[in-house]
Amino acid sequence: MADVRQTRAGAVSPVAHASAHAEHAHHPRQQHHFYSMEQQLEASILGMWIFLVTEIMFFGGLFMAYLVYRHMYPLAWTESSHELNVILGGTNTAVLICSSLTMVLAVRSAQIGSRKGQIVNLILTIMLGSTFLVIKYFEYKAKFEHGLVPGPHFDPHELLPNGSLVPLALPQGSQIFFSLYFIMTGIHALHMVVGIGLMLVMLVFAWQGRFTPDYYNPIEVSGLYWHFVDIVWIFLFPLLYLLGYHFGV
Amino acid sequence: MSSSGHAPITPVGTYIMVFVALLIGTGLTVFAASRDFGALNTPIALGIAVTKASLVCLIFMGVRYNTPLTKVVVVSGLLWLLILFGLGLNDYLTRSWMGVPGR
Amino acid sequence: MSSSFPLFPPSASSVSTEMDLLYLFIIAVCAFFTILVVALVVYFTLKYKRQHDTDVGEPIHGSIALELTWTIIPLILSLVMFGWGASLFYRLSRPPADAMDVMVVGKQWMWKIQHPEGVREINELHVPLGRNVRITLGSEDVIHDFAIPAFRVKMDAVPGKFTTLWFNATELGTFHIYCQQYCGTRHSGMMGAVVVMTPQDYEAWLAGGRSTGTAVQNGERLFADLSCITCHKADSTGRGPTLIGVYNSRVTLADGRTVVADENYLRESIMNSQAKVVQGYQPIMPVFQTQISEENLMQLVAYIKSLKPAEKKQP
Amino acid sequence: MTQERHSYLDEPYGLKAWLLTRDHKRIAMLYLVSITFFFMLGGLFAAGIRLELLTPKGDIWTADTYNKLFSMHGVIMVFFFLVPSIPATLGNFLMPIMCGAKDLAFPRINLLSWYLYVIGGIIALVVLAMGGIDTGWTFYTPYSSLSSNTNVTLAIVGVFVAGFSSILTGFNFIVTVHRMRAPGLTWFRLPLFVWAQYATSLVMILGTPVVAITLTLVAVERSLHLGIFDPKLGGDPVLFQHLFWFYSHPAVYIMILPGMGVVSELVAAMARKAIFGYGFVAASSLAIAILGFLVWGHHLFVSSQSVYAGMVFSIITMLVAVPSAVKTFNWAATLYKGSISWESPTFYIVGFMGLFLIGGLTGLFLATMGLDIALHDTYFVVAHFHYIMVGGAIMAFLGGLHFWWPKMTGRMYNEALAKTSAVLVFVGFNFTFFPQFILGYLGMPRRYYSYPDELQVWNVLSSAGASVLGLGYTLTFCYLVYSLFKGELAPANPWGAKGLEWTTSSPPPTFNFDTDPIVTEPAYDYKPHGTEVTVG
Repeated sequence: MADVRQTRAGAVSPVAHASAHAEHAHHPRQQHHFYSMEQQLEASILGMWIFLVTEIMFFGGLFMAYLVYRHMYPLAWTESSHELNVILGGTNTAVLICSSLTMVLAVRSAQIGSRKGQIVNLILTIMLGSTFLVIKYFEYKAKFEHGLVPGPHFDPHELLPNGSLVPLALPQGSQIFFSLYFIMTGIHALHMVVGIGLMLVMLVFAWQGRFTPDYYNPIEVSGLYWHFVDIVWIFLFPLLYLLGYHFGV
Repeated sequence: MSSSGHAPITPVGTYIMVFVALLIGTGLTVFAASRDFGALNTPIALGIAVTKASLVCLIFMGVRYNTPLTKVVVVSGLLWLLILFGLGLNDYLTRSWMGVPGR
Repeated sequence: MSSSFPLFPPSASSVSTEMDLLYLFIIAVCAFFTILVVALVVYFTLKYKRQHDTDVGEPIHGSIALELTWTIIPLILSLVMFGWGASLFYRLSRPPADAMDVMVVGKQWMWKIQHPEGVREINELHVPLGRNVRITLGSEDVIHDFAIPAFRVKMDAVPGKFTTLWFNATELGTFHIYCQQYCGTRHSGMMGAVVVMTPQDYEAWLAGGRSTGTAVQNGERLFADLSCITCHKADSTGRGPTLIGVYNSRVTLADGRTVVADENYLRESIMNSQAKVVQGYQPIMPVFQTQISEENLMQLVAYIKSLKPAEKKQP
Repeated sequence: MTQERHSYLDEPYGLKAWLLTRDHKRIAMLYLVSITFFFMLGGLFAAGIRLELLTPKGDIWTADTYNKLFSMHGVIMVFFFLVPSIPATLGNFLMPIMCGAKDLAFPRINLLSWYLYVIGGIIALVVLAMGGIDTGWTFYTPYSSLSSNTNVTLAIVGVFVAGFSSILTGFNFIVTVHRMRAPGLTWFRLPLFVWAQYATSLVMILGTPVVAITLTLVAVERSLHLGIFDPKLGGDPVLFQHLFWFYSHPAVYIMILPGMGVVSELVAAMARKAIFGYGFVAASSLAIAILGFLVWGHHLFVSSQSVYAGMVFSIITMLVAVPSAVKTFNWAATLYKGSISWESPTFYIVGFMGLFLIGGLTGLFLATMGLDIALHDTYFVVAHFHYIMVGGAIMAFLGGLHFWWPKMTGRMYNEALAKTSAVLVFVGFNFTFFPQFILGYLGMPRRYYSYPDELQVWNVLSSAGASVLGLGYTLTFCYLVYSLFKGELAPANPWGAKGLEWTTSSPPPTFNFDTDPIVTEPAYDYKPHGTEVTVG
């Protein structure tokens, strides 16, 4: 049996072999299993986009829940939305847009080989990201103070212009709104934390002068992630904060 | 698609223009929310958000310069989101048609 | 069903036979294809057994005609199944108008059953032969599922809403009720029995049971006890809309949408009064979410459903 | 011939080199060991279930223990065995080789995915040690979120982490297929296993995140009271079912599509013949993956979903039957005028075809809305998905394991025992699960701890079959492990099969090929009678 198999071995060979790539001089940052730097770059960008698609679906489940309950409880949605702070939310939107700008500028600095540009822009991005989280903290704090956290202690209060807290009657379904508010913005904030961590790593790499016009995959790919997190907020802001929001009402 | 795989270097001016457009978009959303357009409130807000997101996606994230494959990936991500929403709402929006509870 | 190797449950309702026919039809189609393919595979394997170690198969790469054949035939057959199945499902989803209303509430781990005449029972359901019976299902805790295999009917009891099923028993006897949706420790303890009786026996059974008033009467009492009546008056002078004739009518909500006031709308309006407020009224009604049991809720809805415009008397 | 060659198995040497490896082949072996462990654990729970159901009365376990047994059986078998089974072992091993690449696109992420799987698995074991969960693998709300008092939150964390590992595997495969193919290896020269894995990976990356967030919502509702499914707050428990099945129905295709890919490879190799209708088989994989996302609502026909939504889901479900039928007919047609070897992989594919046919066709019963009223949540459903996931997926997995075992380990197993165990598994499987179809129409509900007396006869038959099935699996395990140490050394191409993996040594060297391959011909290009025999 074994003998028969031995003679069969390699009897059919669908390939011709080539050893063309052995002559190439490898870039020091090229990993062994890639044929070329181009292949490596394309693989990492495609990889990040596919990862972002999973992120879209991850948030997609939440948006689905949002849609269903908004359809069920339109009144609760507008009235609860009114309790969110548009000024802080809007400021945060602007902060994130600024951070997206500094992010692209950091990537662009890598493309043109400016180490200083990378460092400055990455630091700005990290600072803006942190600003977002600080503002978010104050928003959450206010929600806790106003009893807007769902659960056994849900006890909505409203802050009047004179500074006093008065009880507030919110329609049924508003607990679901606030649950979704906390989960959606919470998971978004978690992504911001991850993003800031990523930017710190990029800052170290940039400091070490790792990125050259030939090789800047990590910073480019991290940038894609950062912009994605920004895009999620671009949708969260109008969908959560701006329902039934009217100046002076 | 250039053979190097790298996007051509975009001028800073383009980035600044997109940035300004995004800020204007944000202002516009808040402004639009302060006026009552009835049933159009949500479409207007979403329209602005989609425009802003597309700007970020195409320019900041460089999809404009990317391979067709990347574009397919982005579009299929959105398509699957629509499948989730569409077939899910297919239940919720037709629940009252039958006039029989729970059907 | 005394066979020691039973294949079918008792056939005891008006849809059992059709359900069995549909089942047998699909079995026939599937058996045909299973036998066809398995026979071919076994035949080919025997016939074309490798003779020499260096043999290879003949270079056949495909046939568009064959591909189309085995694309289109399964498509047509499956669409036939869909059509028949959807039609049966649709009919099983629409209770006949003349059906008697039985209320069933699932609770960990028992079925609480209430007849329209007010007689209550637990885990046992007595029904008359040959009458359409409509069951309104509710749940006090988690999802249960009310299933009677002999009648070929089944429906989830979902907390927070009402669901419905109906049947018409055609055989006398006692049949199983199962809970078919996993609901915790004693899920299998939610077995019950449905007893089909002749209409005369059923009346006698009802008369022997202890009734605390019909569902509508109980609902009316609750309507007064919970002070619903102070706002929802017979005319439109109350602080809440009048409920006479509201059932199955179109109501316009505060935000301009219109909904049909079906059982689930009435239910929601009692439990979560501010979710869908009728246009022209203030959202001042208290929330009864934690105060009304599932059974009382069913009685209240039964009462509101019974409020018909008194046109015939007035003229 | 091969024993003097350097292979991925023995260099670099040592435990540390294995645990920090970035070689896809070693990671595949690590996965193989870990999923085998979880398979045995899950099998143990299954034995506990079948033992209890021998008698109508609840007598061996308490009701709570029984509920935990089937819940842990489901969670472990689905999330820790079936989902990673073929993709993470055979897929991990073969995808780069079949693409003519040295490794997957992201070797470190591949290793990370194994570690995530192990962490998820350890969390599942901790949950088990703390008493297990009793929600069933489906985690239906509000039972899971408000009623159960077991460690549901921790179990969800475990499933979440394992899900992440599955996303990483899928994402790695997609990038590999797009960006790592050898020169000349066009899309339509790819082996069908690669097509099937590609389709599977799409499902993994598009579906898994949704179940991850859904289960997170349950965990958050349990621990932080941020309830969105709680009916008392106005939440809709049925929304959970929508979101859950958006992943968990396509997840069935995560389990069966790779099996279909394996069978395509095996049919071609064992018949030494090009797959009949290559294009149709490849396209049907993608069609199944895509249509699989449009049908989840057929799990909700009696869950108070709207009738009209049910009809939409029902008709699309019927459409899924078509690509599955196309595949089956094409496999059968491939055998026509083949040169069919009677070695053990053939036994497994013939078994697979029988079981998969029954499993797939019984899906039609459940997709037919009217009939689903009678069958929903009965043992018919249990039998149906076991025919697909055990009869189909595990049969294909074992067939693939036997087929590629010489390549993966460099050893041959005992052929006679392999055939015996294929027959044992086939017979045992049918005895276990066919009676459950009948029990289902008789109305026996799923997850019942005790049942009416008249249903006993079929349950006894089922439990008896399960013992044969268990024997079959045990036998397979024994001779495969034995072969690792005492098996005959395998030649590079023991089956005389086509495909890049058979052109390299058994087991392959660390970077798969000694020289980078260039592909010049389509897959399964078997030339008749010695026209292209070059002695190697």
